[in-house]
Amino acid sequence: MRQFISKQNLISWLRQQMEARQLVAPTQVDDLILFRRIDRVDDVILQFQNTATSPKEWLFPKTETLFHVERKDGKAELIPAEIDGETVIFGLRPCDARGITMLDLPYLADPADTLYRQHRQKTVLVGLSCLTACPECFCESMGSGPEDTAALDIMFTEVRDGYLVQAITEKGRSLMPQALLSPAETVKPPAPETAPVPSEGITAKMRQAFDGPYWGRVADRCIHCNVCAYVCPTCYCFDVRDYTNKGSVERVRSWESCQSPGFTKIAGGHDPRANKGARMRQRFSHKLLYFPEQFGPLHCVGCGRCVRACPVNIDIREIMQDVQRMGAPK
Amino acid sequence: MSQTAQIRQAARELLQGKAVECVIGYERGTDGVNARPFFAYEAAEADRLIFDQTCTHDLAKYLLNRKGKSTAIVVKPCDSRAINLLLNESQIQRDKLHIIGVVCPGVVERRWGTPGAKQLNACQVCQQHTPVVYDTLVGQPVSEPAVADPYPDVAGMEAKPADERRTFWEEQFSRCLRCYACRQACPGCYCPECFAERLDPLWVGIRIAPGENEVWNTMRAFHLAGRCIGCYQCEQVCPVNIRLSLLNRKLEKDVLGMFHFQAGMDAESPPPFSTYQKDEKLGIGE
Amino acid sequence: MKSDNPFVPHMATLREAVELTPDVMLFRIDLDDPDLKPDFSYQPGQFVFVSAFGTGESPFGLTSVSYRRGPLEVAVRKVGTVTGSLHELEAGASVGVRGPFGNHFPLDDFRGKNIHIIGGGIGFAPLRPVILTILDHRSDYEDLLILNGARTPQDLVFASEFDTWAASPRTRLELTVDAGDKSWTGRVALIPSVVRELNLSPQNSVAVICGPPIMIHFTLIELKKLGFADHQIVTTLEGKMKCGLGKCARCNVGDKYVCKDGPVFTLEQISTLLEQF
Amino acid sequence: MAIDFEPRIVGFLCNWCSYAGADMAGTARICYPSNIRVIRVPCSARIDPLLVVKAFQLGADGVLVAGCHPGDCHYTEGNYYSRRRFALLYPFLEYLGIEKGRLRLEWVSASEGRKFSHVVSSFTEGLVSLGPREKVPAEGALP
Repeated sequence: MRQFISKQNLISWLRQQMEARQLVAPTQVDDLILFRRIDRVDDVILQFQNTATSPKEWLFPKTETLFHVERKDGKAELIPAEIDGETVIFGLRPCDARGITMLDLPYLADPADTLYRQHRQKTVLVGLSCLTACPECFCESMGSGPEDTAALDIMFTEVRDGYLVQAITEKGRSLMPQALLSPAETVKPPAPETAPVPSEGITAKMRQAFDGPYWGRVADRCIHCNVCAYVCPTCYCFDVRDYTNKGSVERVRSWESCQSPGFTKIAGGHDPRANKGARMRQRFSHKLLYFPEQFGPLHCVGCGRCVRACPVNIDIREIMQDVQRMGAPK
Repeated sequence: MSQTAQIRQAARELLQGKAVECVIGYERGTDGVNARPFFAYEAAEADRLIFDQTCTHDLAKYLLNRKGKSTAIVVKPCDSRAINLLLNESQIQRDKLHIIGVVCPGVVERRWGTPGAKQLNACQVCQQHTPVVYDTLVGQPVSEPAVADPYPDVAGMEAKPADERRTFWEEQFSRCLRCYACRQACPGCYCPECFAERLDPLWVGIRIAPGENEVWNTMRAFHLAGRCIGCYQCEQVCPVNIRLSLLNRKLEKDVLGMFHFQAGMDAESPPPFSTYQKDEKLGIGE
Repeated sequence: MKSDNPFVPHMATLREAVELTPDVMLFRIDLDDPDLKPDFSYQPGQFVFVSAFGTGESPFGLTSVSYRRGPLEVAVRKVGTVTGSLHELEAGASVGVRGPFGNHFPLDDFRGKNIHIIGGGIGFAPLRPVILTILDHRSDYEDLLILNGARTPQDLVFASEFDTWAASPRTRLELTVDAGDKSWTGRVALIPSVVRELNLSPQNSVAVICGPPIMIHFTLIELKKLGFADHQIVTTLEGKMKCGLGKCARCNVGDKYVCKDGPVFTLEQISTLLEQF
Repeated sequence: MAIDFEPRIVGFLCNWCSYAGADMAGTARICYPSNIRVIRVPCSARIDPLLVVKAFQLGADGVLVAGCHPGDCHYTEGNYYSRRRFALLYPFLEYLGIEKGRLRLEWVSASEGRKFSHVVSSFTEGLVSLGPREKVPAEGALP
């Protein structure tokens, strides 16, 4: 059932959340809007299109300690990291929330990634549905949409003077005191339409397009930075190494990207994917071919961040169009 | 004839006559507004080339992937300095290159989907509107304006109290994702193994955290001291808008002041760190 | 309490480090937790991650066999930072072990067949458990050919066991090196040309190959020429791995992960992967 | 200012002059503060600015680089290069908010035990008055 919360009550609800647990929400940092830990409710931004980087870092941090080594009586003991404290992420766009369901697929598969599972269990996901579509967004073609509630515990939709509230899960309901709510009288505003991309049947077409000069041509202009992977709400590759500091040892993992030159290089120097075109193809094959074959959905939610952030305009929408066309009988 | 038309004509002739295998230039990107790099291999592709104020990329970077292959390239004045830099450092061969130099009035900040309204900071104080090296020149050379203060941004930063500067940089570096886009876009960054990826010794840990980020960002800039040609790419490509040009331009300013050197103005002058004068007074160790 | 975090290794102790070649050490490792030992079983072809705390961890194919109940054994060639740190360790040192991971050589399918074991350099090491299993259950298998090649005679791994193997029934041992020395009276040839020269018969046979990518590449060509079908050729893929769990996506090739779905593949399986690794 | 503050100094000393100079200070029983941790390097030109920045990152309060006097380099010209490099590094670190007094390049010859002692003493004093360097946290609160 939909209910209504006034803007004022929403602010006080956010304040309550901030006091009870870690509150993460979009906030202005110079000319960027980023998800940050909120210390003053006034810093929360309620009107924005989407953040520059995805909220995945709050469940899959850029850098995270897996365990640290403690020496006791000359014996080493490994102390696994534990996630303590609860977090509320407020202001998730539906595409980004769907991105979290994508992280779930590999990370929660048996054996579950313990830290990710803990983050997930201790985080409440609060969405804010989109009233306008970003020009580079294509969520509806990727199985999501401006009102998609996948992975969300609570969803807010802005209306006049306040927000419609939809508590989706038990976790969400328990966090939403009825006292702040009233019956919804306003009708839900119409959802915006996003520009379509031809995602239908893309997996089969990717298979057909696998060989051929196309990927090399696209890779010509790729500078092989990691921007696309790091702004993406679904990319989940990581690197693991030991970190030592003044005698203490910990094992950490950090984000990594299939576009970085050393990604597949093994000790001894052999790199099975040394070629630029093959690296480029790996990114799109993973998103549109391998991941769907392994887990079902396409590995993209259509948030459009990579489209906007790519320094050289490598545009997944254009790639999908090209691949669809390549697969077509001549 | 417009600059775009001149570039297309030059490219078409070069490709038709098989003078080069490839012309690196710009084409329109998928937002319909901004330019993106484009590699034309056939004469028929020449008509996709464009030039306007959204052509921000420094294409000289791509020459590092085309060593030994005959290539024509469209360069703005700052990019032409990158070519000199790479020639000076023996990274590319002049005889394999055909340089299509473009007289450039300055380019605008890249904004997705909308024409950038603001000229890049570097362009606002630019004193080099004609390429320093070219085979074909597109546009009429202009007389260079006298810029009274070419480093207002750096001077502004220098004037701040130390703790304010510290806080500023700490915040800036804390944002860094270590995506290395700044490095990948930079024509001066071409080490086969970057210090940031060196494992033994491990200079920069894999933690994407403030301390490591500071080492990365400051050393990236310092490795370009006396080499940065001011194309502004690092800052343009940064997904979290770190003010990297403030670092590079500080070094550029000091290199100019101390050693009277500007990178890439020619392909012969020794860069400041590979030469010295016995009696120079630099204010240290004296 | 034992953590269920799959990234936390079991603590283990290096029992012994034996020099196999100038740059390869064989490490014998015991798990510290006595309750864990009985449950820690593994198959030929599976691998473990061994940690040198402070440097990191790397995957190594197990060279021991589980049913002998001895320590875990891995052969480590010094090529990078982790292997470099491991080579510095002395007996008694603490290490970490995660695993076993990956699939294994299909020894059940090998029963009743002639087996050609072809290994190059350090790539021969993970084939040792296959040899041991066959020799320990000799009647289950037909003829066994062991072809071990290396750059120089000093680089042949497990040389101390050659005599035992060669003396086993219906077993033939062939050694080859890229460059011999004064004392070397054996074969000087590259593995693919030895395969051609030996004229291996595909009749009721399987070929098991492990080695550097270039050796695998050319050996496959020779085997195909000799009439081996794709399903008769079993090899291993090598990929950069960080987790062993199919999560970090470093070893992703096509819709497979080398760490989880491999490292052992038949050529038939590999040919369905889109990408050539 | 904290009276108890004992600054930690990383000292990179050239093998041919300054390290011998420090040795000279020792054999001549000239006192200097024990705040310095000496690292012997072949030449002052060996010091990549990365080593300096890394030392600061790992918690050094000050970094001293000492080499042969100009003209006396064992490798003929190494110190001329370091002079240029550090001339540029000084203002750069200052620009980043690392106070000027935390980095020092000095020429100390093998016979200048007294100078070495003086350099370390005055450097330490300067660092004491600057106070501890606020360490950049390894793990920031910011994402």
